[in-house]
Amino acid sequence: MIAVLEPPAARDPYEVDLERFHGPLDLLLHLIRNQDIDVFDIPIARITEQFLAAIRGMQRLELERAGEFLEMAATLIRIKAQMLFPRHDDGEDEEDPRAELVRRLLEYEHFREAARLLERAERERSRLFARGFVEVRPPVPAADLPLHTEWGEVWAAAAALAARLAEPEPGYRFRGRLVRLEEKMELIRDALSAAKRVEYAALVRPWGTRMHAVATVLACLEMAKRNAVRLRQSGPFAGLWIYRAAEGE
Amino acid sequence: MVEALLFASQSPLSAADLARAEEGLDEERVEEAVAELRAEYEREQRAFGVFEVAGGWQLLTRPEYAPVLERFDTVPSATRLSAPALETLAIVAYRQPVGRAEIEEIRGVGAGGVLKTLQERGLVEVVGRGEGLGRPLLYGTTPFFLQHFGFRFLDDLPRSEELPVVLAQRDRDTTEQEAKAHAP
Amino acid sequence: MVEALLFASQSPLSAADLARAEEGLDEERVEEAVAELRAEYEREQRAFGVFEVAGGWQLLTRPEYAPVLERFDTVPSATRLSAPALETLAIVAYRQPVGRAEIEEIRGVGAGGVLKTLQERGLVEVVGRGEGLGRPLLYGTTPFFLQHFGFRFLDDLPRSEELPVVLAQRDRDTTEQEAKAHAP
Repeated sequence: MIAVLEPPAARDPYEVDLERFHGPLDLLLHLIRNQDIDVFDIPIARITEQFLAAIRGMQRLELERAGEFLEMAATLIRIKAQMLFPRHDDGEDEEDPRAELVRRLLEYEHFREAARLLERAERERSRLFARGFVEVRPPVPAADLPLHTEWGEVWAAAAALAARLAEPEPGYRFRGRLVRLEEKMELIRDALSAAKRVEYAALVRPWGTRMHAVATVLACLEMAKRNAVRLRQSGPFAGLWIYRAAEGE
Repeated sequence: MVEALLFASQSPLSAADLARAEEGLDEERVEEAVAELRAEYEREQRAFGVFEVAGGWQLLTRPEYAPVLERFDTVPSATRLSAPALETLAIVAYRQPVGRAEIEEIRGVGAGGVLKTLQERGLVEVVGRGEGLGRPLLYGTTPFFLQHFGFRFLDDLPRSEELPVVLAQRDRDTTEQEAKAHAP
Repeated sequence: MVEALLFASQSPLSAADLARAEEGLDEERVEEAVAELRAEYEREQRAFGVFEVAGGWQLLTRPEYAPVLERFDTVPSATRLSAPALETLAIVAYRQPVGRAEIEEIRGVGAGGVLKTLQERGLVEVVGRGEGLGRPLLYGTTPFFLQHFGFRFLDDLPRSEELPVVLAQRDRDTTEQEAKAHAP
């Protein structure tokens, strides 16, 4: 049974308690709606920063939830990067990089609203009580009743079982392990102790999963912020290079 | 007879259910009897009434008694759903039949555990299999879902104007056909 | 209020129980209210009445409705095997003698309840004990199983390529010998 998530008493108004949110979209909507931001014109840099700040306390989250928030962080960073580069002036209408995110946010918001309507219906229904007491009648032993099942049904069940066993497990999805940011920062530091610069792709390649890619991007950004490294990219979709922060600068 | 059945039943009974009880009873006469009962209970100011739920009728106490009944320990109270469960249920209810991947895409979080809880509580069930990779299971709501929320039919689901175009667009008929086509 | 409580309560309520519900309500007034309810139900020929049970009162349908209610209860198609039962029966039929663990492994869910139902229905019985840890019970189909589905022998069971390897694979001769070896 799932317990109702009660928002704990607010401490710092700027501190976001992740446990309160049902997922990254919920958190994102909270940030946007709380600041009266036009959802069709999201200041992506600001929101990304706030989102990253909110998930910094993530070590406490369970693996699965952390992955979900990290995926969203990666999406935000990607959109932010796309927004930074000037659009091509070839006359074509390019889609706003935020469009897909806005569509998801609105869709999610609608279902959250639908959930609220359901909750209201549930509350109203719970005010009506059915008859609580049911007379105890000796149940008729099942074996005394005629059985209506025919062989065709057993056969169908066997065939269905066959079909199911022949298939790969449905709905199975690989969820990456939580990759620690510190681990990636260590990796970058090691790489830079041997060379002046290292390509982002080279750091990610050995693992190949999205989770590692995201964690590495986050590690880069974090280290850049601390002036421990510098990041360079010659153009959109060009390789990202991580440089040792020049000594004495 | 109709009254005895409604009284003794734990769940809503449809006109067809009630008509089965006695020879010479048909659905039309059942409906008449129910309407009469309803009027009588109202006239006599009974503490309970006939409510339409999940395509049938059920005797339930009137809402004004809720405050006392909620506090009374011999009265079983319904457990409410958590917010994530409600969110997932809303997606299943408005989008059915719907696969787990789509639910996860909309909510941005894993749905396996919540779906299992909803199935265990009898609110959601597998209604078929989708097309595509792995023929994913498709979920829909159960008759008990209607009962739990006090809806008569699926079409009773609240629809606010804010509810998205994506929901309205979805043609109930096509999705129902799909469900049938995919049912095992 | 008294009526709403009697209606919604899971067990008979005494005058003291009922008096707890509201301020200003004492046992004497509760008894008056109950007597009044009883008289009203009788006058209006309700299908239910107030009955004294276990030192308290409860609302019950009148005895004259019992025959129909009982029949009504048993009419539900509970006499059909459920989908899990059908699946389990298929596994037992094709893999017998088979242990519970093996059935659970194939189906991916617990089989204890279903096996019990199938045993109660006389379709499946314990035919021996397997080797290994705890010497697990082995299940097989009964003569009634053959009779019910119209087979003369187990070898009459249809086999087709559709059947999954796990069901078809098993070599009848060896398993029968095993069963005999393990029979008590």
